[in-house]
This record gives sequence, C-alpha cells and structure tokens, in this order.
Amino acid sequence: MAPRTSAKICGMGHSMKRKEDPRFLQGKGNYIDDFTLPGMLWLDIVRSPIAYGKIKNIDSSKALEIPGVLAVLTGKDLEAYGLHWMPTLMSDTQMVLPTDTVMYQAQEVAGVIATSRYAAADGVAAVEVDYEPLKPVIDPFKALEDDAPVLRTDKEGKTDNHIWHWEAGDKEATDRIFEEADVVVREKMHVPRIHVASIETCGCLADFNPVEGHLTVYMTTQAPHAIRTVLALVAGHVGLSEEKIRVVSPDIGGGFGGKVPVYPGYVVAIAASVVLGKPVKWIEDRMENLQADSFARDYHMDAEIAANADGKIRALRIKTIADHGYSDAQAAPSKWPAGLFSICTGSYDMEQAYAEVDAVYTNKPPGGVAYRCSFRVTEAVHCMERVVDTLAHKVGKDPAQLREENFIPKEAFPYQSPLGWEYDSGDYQAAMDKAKEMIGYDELRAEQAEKRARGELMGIGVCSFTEVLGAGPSKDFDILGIKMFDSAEVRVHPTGKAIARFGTKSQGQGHETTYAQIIAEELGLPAAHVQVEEGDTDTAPYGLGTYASRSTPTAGAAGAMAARQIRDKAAKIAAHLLEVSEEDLDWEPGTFSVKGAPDKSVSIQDCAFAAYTNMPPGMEPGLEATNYYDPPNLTFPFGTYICVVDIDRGTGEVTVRRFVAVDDCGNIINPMIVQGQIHGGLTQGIGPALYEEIPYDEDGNNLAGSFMDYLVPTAVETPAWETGHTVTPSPHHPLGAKGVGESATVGAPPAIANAVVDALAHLGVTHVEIPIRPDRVWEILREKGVAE
Amino acid sequence: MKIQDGFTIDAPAADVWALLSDPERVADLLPGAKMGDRIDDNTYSGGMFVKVGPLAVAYDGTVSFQLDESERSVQVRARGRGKRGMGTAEMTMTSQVIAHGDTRTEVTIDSDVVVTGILAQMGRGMIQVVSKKMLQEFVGNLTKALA
Amino acid sequence: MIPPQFDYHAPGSLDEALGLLGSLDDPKVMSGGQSLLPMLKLRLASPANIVDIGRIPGLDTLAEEDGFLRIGALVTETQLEQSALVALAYPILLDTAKVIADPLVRNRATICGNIAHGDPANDHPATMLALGAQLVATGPDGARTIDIDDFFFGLFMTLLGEDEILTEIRIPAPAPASGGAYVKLERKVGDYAVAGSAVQLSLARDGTVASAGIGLTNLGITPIRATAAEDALTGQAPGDDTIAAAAQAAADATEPIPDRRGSIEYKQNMARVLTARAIRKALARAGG
Amino acid sequence: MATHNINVTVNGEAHAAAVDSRLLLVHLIRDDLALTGTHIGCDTTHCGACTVLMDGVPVKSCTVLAVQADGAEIGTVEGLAGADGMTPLQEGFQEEHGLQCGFCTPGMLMTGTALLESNPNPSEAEIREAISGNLCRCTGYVNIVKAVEYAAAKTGEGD
Repeated sequence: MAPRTSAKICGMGHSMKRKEDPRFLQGKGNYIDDFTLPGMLWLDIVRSPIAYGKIKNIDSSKALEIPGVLAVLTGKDLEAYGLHWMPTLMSDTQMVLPTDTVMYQAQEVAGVIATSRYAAADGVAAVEVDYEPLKPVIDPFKALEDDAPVLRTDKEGKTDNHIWHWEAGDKEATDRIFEEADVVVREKMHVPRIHVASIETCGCLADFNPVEGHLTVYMTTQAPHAIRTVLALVAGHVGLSEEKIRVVSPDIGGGFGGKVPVYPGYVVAIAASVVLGKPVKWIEDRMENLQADSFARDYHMDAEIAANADGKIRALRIKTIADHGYSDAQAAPSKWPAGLFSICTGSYDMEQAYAEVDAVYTNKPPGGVAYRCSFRVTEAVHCMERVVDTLAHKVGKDPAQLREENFIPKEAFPYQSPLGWEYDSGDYQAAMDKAKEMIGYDELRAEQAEKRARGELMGIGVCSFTEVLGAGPSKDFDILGIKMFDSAEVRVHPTGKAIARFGTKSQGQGHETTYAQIIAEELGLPAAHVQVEEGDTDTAPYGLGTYASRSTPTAGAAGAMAARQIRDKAAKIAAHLLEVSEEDLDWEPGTFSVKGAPDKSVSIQDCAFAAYTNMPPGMEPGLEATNYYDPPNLTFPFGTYICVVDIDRGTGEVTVRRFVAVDDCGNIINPMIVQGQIHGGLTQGIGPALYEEIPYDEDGNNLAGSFMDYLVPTAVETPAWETGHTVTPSPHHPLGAKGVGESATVGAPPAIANAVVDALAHLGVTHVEIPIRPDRVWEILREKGVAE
Repeated sequence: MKIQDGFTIDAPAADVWALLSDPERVADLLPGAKMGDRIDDNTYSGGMFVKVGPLAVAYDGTVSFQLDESERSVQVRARGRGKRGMGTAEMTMTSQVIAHGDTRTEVTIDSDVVVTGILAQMGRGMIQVVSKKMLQEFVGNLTKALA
Repeated sequence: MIPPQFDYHAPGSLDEALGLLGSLDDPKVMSGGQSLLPMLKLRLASPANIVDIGRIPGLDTLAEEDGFLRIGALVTETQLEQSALVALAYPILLDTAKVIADPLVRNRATICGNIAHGDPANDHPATMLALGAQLVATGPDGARTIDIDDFFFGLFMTLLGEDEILTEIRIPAPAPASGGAYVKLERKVGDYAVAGSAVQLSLARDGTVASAGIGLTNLGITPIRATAAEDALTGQAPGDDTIAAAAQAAADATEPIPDRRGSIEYKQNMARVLTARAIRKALARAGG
Repeated sequence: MATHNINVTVNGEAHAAAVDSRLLLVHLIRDDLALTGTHIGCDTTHCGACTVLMDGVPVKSCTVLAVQADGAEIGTVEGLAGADGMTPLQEGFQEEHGLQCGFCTPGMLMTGTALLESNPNPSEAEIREAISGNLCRCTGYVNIVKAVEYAAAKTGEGD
C-alpha cells in the first residue's frame, strides 16, 4: 500500500530511518549502568546457593571489615519497616529479602552496599550464611501429589502447592463431541522455562533525597508509571507517597517482557538509598539475571483435537499444568491468570473448545513473564499448531491443506471464537497462499519425496497462527486494578514543531520514530519535526507500558486520537485564517485548503503559529491534546510461517535451511521496523525451538545459569529470514494497525517443530519436545533404526 | 547423586570395623578432609579442600557419625559451606562391614552427594567425576590402612 | 562479575617468569587469559599471584624448523588461522582453531594455553594427540620435552609442574601423502564440544594407511588417544568397513560423562560418527 | 593488592592511570574514563557487548585486565568517527536497520570495523562467522549482515 504522505512528511508506510539510531551508533545511548551520581554507592547481592532451606544465621562481620563496605542489609532489617515481602502483579506475595527461608537457588538473601562495585563484590563473597537445606520440590506434577511438602507455609491455612485453577469454554459440550468424533488425536507437550536474555541485564539507580523525602529511581522498566504506583502502594507506609516518586526509564537494552516485574534487587536498592541517604546503584550480572528473574513459559500441556474422518476439526480440549516457581509473579492482566491462553483455538473454526490451567508452586524463581508474547499466546499457539499437524498426519492430509480446510473463512469476521474472543479481521488463506508461493511449497514437497526415497531426512513445517494483542479494553483488562489503557500527549509549538509523550516505553522497537510517523500521518507535520519522549513519570502521561505488543494498539492509537483532536482545532484556526467556514475546508496531510480553490491554503505550521499569535476570537490559545485510549477490542494479527529443515542422520543436528514468514499486522506504520521486529522475533523463536531452555536438576540447581549453557543463537545458527506480508486492517483501530512485535516469537517455534516432525513423520513420529536438541533427535533416529 | 562402591579385603571383620568406627582415623583416610574440634558425642567440626586443576574449593562444616555396632555399619554425614559463596556440599556415606568367614571382609559403601551452587551448575559433570575419584581414593587408603 | 584480589606480574623474560613462579605464593601462569579470567570472574579460581607471560619476547614462534612445526607459548588461535603454512600443511590445526570459542576470543587465546589448561573439553589436545606433538616445558632446571601422550592424566591435571611454563609445542612435519581433519559437534558456535574427533593419517603408495593418529575431545576425564582405532586403520586399505571398524574402536575408547550435552550412549555414538567423518576428510586431504 | 601505573591510549588520547591488578579493562574504559558506549552483557566472555579494539584487534574487554592494556592503543565506539560524522559502517547500521535496542551495537561496530579492515569485501558467511562472538537479541542478524555489506560496498565505491 502506497504511503498517503510525502517522503518529507514521512507518515505511515514510509521506511523512515530511525531517529534514535545516531546516539546508539555513536556510543551515546543512556542505559542504566551509564548513569552516575555524586556520592553514588553500589549494591551487590548475596544469593542462595540452595533451592530450598532455612537460614540459620547470616554473619556479615567479615564483609563489614572489607574496606569500602558500608552496610549489609538482610530480611530482618527490612522486616523492621514491613518491607521484607512485597505484592506481585498477580496479587501473590514475594520476598524482597528472606527472614527465615529461601525458596529457590539464587534467591536474594542480603544486600551489600559499598563504595565501589569491586568492594561490594568482595563483600558478597565474605558474607557467611548458614543454611539448613530442605529437599526441594522441582517437578510441578510431584508438587501436586498428596504427600508433597507444602512450600508456601507463610500463607495461613495453605495445605497444598496448588495456586489457582482457570478454565474457559463449555466442558460438557466439548466432551460430548469427543465422545462421538470420528478421529481424536492427542499430544502431551512441554513449553519449557526460558529466559528473555536481553543483552542488557536489569538494574537501577535509586536516589532518595532525605531532605525532601523525594525518591528518583532510574530503572530498567518497561512500565514506569505502573512501577511508580506499585512503589507507592508498597512503601507508602514508610513515607514514599506517589507525588514524591519519580521513575525514569532510560534507554533499555532489550526488554521482551523481562523488565516488567518489580524484582527484589530494585527494592533493596531503594531501601538502601533511603537508609543511607545516598544514591545506590544495582546492576545485575548475567548469571544473576539468568538465575533469578525474567523467566517465561513452563507450561505442560495435554492437548486433544476431535475431528471428522476427513480432518474437519470439531473440538479442542487442553489440560495444562503451569509451573510458576515459588510465587505467582507473572506480569499478566489481573483477571487473566492464564493470560490469553484461550486464543488456543487459533485460526480454525470449530464447534466447541475447553481449556483449563492449574498453576503450581515449586522451588524455582517466580516465573511467567510475558516474554515477547501477549500473555501465554506462545504456549497456546505452540500447542494448537503442533496438534493440528498430528491430526493432518493421522488423517493423511498435507498439513497446509488441512489448515486451509479448517481456516475461519474471511467472510466470517468479526468471528466469535468458542472460547469467547471476537476476532476483529482476518484473511488466513491469503497469508497461506503467499507463504506457499514464496517458499515454493509444491516443489519442496517433491524434493522431500525424492530425498525420503534416498533415506535423507528433510521436513517442511507450517504454522498458521492467530495472535491476540492490545490489552486492553478496560472492561476486561487491568493490572492491580489499573485499567490497561494507554496515553499520548501531543503539543505543537508555535514554529510548527511538536513534542509527543507517551505512557509506553520503547526497548528497541523504535517508538521515537514510529510514533512520530503516526503524528506525521495525522497532522502532516514532518516526522522529523516530532520529538517523542517516553519513560519519565514526571513528564509523560500515565500509561501501562510496553509489552504484549500493546504499544501500537493502545498508545499508537492514543497518539492518532490526540493528533486528530489537534487537527480539529487546527481546522478551526485554518478556517479563521482563510476566512471560510470549517465545512469548506479540504484536508491533505499538512495542508488545509478551500474546497474548489486549492491555491487558497494554509499549512499546519501556519495554524500552529496562529494558535499562539492569532487564534480565532474566544478560542483557548495553544495547540495540544492528551488522549487516554481505551481500545474497544483487542487486535488479532496472524500469519503463516513455513520452514524447511534438514536433519543430520549421524548427529541428530537440525539445520533450518529456509524460513518464510508472512505476517499480517494490519496497516503498517514503518515497513522497515516491522521487518526488523519480525527478524528479531523469529530469532527468538528459533532459540526455544532448537537451543534455549532453563533446566533444573533434582536438587534445584539451575543448569543454564550463564551464556555458556543458555544458548542464545548467534549469527551462524540464525538463518537468513525471508519475510512477506499481507494487509488486513483492524476495523476498530484508528490507524487500522494491529501490532507486530511478538508474532514471530509466537509463530516460529511450532513451524520449526512441525518441520522436524514432518521430516520424521514417515517413521511414525508425531511429536518432538522443544528445544529440539541433537541428542533428542538422535534418540528418535536410533529408536526408529535410521541413525547413521 | 548416588554412588555405590565397595571392596573385599583379607582382614578380619573386627579389625575393619575397629578402623571404620573410629571417626578420626576415617577422616585421615578421606582425601582433602580435615577434622576439627569435637562438638558433641557424634559431631565434629571439619573442613574439606578440593582442588581440580586451577579450580579450588574449600568447605567448612560439620561431620557427624552414627554407629550401629550390631550391624557394623556407620553413617558419616558431612555438611559444608563453600568459602567465598561457593555453595554447599553435603555427603552421606553409609559403610557396612560384612564378614565372609574369619579372614575375609566385605565393605559396602553407599554415598549420596548433593552439591549446590556454582560448582553444580558449571561443573559439566565434574562433581560426579570428582566424587567418584575421592571415593576411590578413600577405598584405596582404607585398603592400604588395613593391609 | 568481579575477580578476587590477586597480584599481577608481567615478567620481561622467561628467566624472570620462572623466578617468579619459584618465589611467589600460589602463582598461576596466564598467557591469553581467555580461560583463566572467566574462572576468576566466577571466582572458581583465586590464585594469589598471576604471572602474565604475554610480554616475554621470543615466545611467539610459528614456523617449521628441523622437521617440526614450532608453536610458541604466545601464538594465538587467530595467528594459527591466518598462517599460510598451517593452511597448506596442517589443515587439521586450522580446522581446530576455527571451532574454538569465537573470533574475538581467538584473538587472545593461545594454543599453548589451550593445552596447558588440561580441560578435556578443549579442542587442541585431541588434535595434538592425533599429530603426536611434543610439548616443551621450561622450568627452573631448563627445558624438558613431554610426549603429548603422557601429558594429560586427570581432570584438569597435566604433567606441567607449578614452576613450569609450557613454552612450545612441536609437531612433527607430516609425511608425504598425509592428511588430517578435526570434526567437532557443538550445540552452537563457540560451545564446548559435545564430542570431537581429530584424525591425522598418511597413506602408503599402495593406498593403504601407513600411519594414523586419532584424538578425541570431551569424551572422558582427559583427552583420549584412540590407539585401537589407529591400529584398526594402520596397514589397511581405507574402505567403508575399515573406517567403520576404526570409528567403532574410537567409540569404544571413550568414557563420556553424561550431562546436558547428551547421554553416555549418545556421546559414544558421536565419537563413532565424528571419527568416521574425520577419517574420510583426512583421507580426502591425503589424496586417498 | 598491588597498584600498577599504566599508560593507555584510548581513541587517540593518552591516559595515565593507577589500576589495581584485577581491574578489568571494560571497567577502566567505562568507569574511570567515562566512555560508556562500551557495554557489559555477560560474565563468561560470550556476548561481545564489551568489544573494543586493542592495537587494532577486536577483543572482549571484560576478559582483559586493564594492566594488560599498558602501552596499548584502545579503540572504542566513541572514537569511530568525528563528532557529527559516522563511518560507512555506522551509516550502514542506520540505513539497513541493523540495530534495535542498541545495546550490542557498539560491540558489533567494533567487530565489523576490524573485519572490514582485514577483509574489505566479506561474503555473508564470513560476516556471520566474524560476528559469531557478538550476541544480538533484537535484530536476528540479517540486517547487521546487510549493514556490513552496505559499508563494504560504500567503501569500495570510494576506491
């Protein structure tokens, strides 16, 4: 679709080069560890080596003898202020520092504050903690057994490790279909615990001014406003009230959902700053990051499809055990404990569905961040797309064809899903057709047949996902009661330049560019003249932040609405300047002209100047607007991904030979940035599909606690992604956009897994667990007698 | 991690038992172990030093002994905290002396080793190797002491 | 992550370095530091003194002399990779260097350090076993030569004394019609080997294998020389059956430790598969 | 703990510093010299966010002691180009969208700069291999490869 605006204005549809790039490219970014304040102290954290146990004693004496070490804070110190526990975003509770029990390996046990990072690290090594180890509960299924020890003994009356049960759909009606269906297929699968592994870890710089009682916290947060409110709720009783808290989220080196929650380190740094009256910086190292926070997934799913003999899907039934670690610290909307898992019926029309999730406590760190995923959509899509393939193989149909035969037809939108969603728009066949064409699907199937005859293992994997984004409509979506709207404030200065501030926070998505393009699209001001700011709670309007692909659906919409309010006012000014009535004006981006007399015109810049110098009589001066956008519905982007893999029969290694991703995210603001988001998301999809996992041994030791074992793909493993798109605008979003940041992370793992299974399907293989490690594949090859 | 070991030796069971039931002598035979003060009837303070190439860990902790004279079995339970925040180690080793006639004696050794912290995480299976090797050395030392 | 405290010494001569090793408390030799510094940062090692040999002149030889390729203590992996001589006459060394860690690490990591570290997961030991290298250890009493076969004797344990420095590796120049290859299986680029196999062989005029050296990576507590596999090749015409037999003999020589990289069975089979591949590649290079 | 007096030249500017034995080069650069463009992303020499040029060779500055840099010429991202200019490689990263959050970017730029110095016209495979010690979590690498190709082409035109 051709852009409506000129290249000078650079509104929607232009691949505008990013405004944020020059500072990043010249080493002038401002990431958290780049901040220094006079008198700044360092916090480093003593962590538990054991997964579960009692703390018998903490001896800080040797640490305090180290030159530069000023203080050691323990749970007992925080207990005096009632700050040793804090609420999670899911209204569970989480320790800041323990007073008596540690619940996972690498849990924060004490904070050492020193005059340098070197002294603080020495202090950490010198704190002696005596533990009485207890046998940890690692397996969530064992945690649910009757004789499992109850982990959350802090909760009065708690007699088991069950956290909550959630379900959606009509169980009885679904069961009835399963009883009578021609075909039933079933797969059990685990989407394992993984980590966002942003290259920048978490950290903060807490600066408490004891004279004014004012706290400034510079921190790696994707949701600065919500964090400010949470801080006020947690620490209001010790005098930190919300008007005296300023949260600043500077440049963020990747967030992906991992920088939404409040981690104990932030709170300890704030407490240390309050206690010592000096700025205190805490920067997590990589091992702390990989061991203590930002975990996602860990869903054990048991999925079944009931279908007719010809492969027409009739019903879906999923039972899930969710491992949350020792606390339910997900960053999910309050009313959605299992996130938006009920999108699991995906792109397919069916009569009934029923999904249930039971959440469990174990001796692992709190998990469940929405890692580049709109709250459990990744798990839902993996589950559905895997089991659809099982059905295709069972009924002997090509997986692409079976999908096509079950797609919700484009005429059926808005579509009501059996689990309660109203899909806004979609054309699944178009995305499928494009993906098949791009990859040369039929030729690949022919090649596969030839290779199979020669004993070579090649697979083609298809995934046609539907996402649900844009949390969200306030009737359903809130975090700790705060509705999940988002906001924009746009001010046009007299010279026709603008500043726009948003409640979200970019972590690499390029908001400084795309938001400027949205304003440019609506006002016709060149995007280059629109300065975008986010992340400072003292200046930006209140918003819920950037995660779950919600920025474009919510704050992007708010920006468009605010710009339209400004345009409406500018129209009145233009009418005044042109001495006509408003109804007689035409609008082309950037210019009001008189209908029928196009040479009689004023620019938006003229209107801006007049707003301060020559406004119509009675009009309030200035040209600005603020909009809090509460979306009427969510958006439902979709796409079809097709992947080709080759398997080494000797080693079990899987090579992704080609990967075509066709996405439909509605109208596109910046095609270059959208493509970049897809590339990145795909790479974060190949990660969990083939390499990444955080496993634990039976003693609760984290076995992927560094980049030595947490295998983030390099440029060598990552294929040359091929992307394409179709455009099906959202009917309810002001710009017709849907959001795109996470589609690829969601769609890639099942495409890869399906390709591997497809390569082995003729041997009777229906499922391979992710990550698809070479040894895992080789075990199958050996079992099937085809290993080299 | 459970490790089973054992050996048979040409020595009377009473002699073998006399050695195995003497905590201080047992400690002498455990490579890297150092026995400290007696804390109570069955418990001593103690230390353990493990060095594998450039990697060195020292543990401080306690060792307790539970003797069962009638079964001629001894359970040694060592618990240590690694210096410099290196995690914890816990070993439970049960040895039983079984007489095969008057002059031949079998000793069975069942161990359970739990190591936590960075060594367990980064060790690439090293703990298994090191534990087995220490146990083998212990058996070797024991055999020599009884010879 | 922050290393523990230590004292740092940068001797300007080998004698000075040896003097420091003899006089300092708990010294540790460092060349490129690419294995040692991460261990320090993780505080897995905490030597009181570090003796950095990186500024000692004369330890950077990479040349063929007297029938040996001499690799001095300070020769980096990158230098090995960029050497025309190595590419031409010792392709197995190029294979090996290219799969160690990543290019940035290889800019500082040294071949001698890779050997002296004694880690069975390091890649050069297997290659040096296959090549029949000799190691020159220089200590207070002068230099001694250690056969690579004798060098590794336990997990991270080598014959190198605490007062010695591995100053040079000497690799016998290959016979005519020789070829070698190193094949490594890794979970991703830069990872330690799941398994690795180094094969260096030479062919007789009749096309039979005149000599064979086979070394294995990360398949036991030390690097392994697969002598039975060598025997299975030597004197034989290298057909499929011979290669399969040698590869199986290599697998039989392993005692892998099960871990996240795979089970014992998987690793043993990888020893077999990789050895067969390395043999074929070595044969091709030998012109066989 | 000994203190060592060292002299390093960073981006052409000579600095004298008294450093502890254990001070890491990356901390000298970031904390003492306040050149915060060089980042820290891991503890185990895997991510390459801290890549700098040491006597023209890209190294991971979290795995080099500051004292080892005595007498060396260090190049960081801040020294790649003049105040308002960008090198063809920096330009390439913007043109080809080779960065998102920007955290790995300085390291990528240093590695890429060294690559183009030694190999002015690298193939895609050579570029991917050269940056395999630099992790990027945002871009999926495709556009980083294109950025290096852009710089190679642009530099080639000027010849």
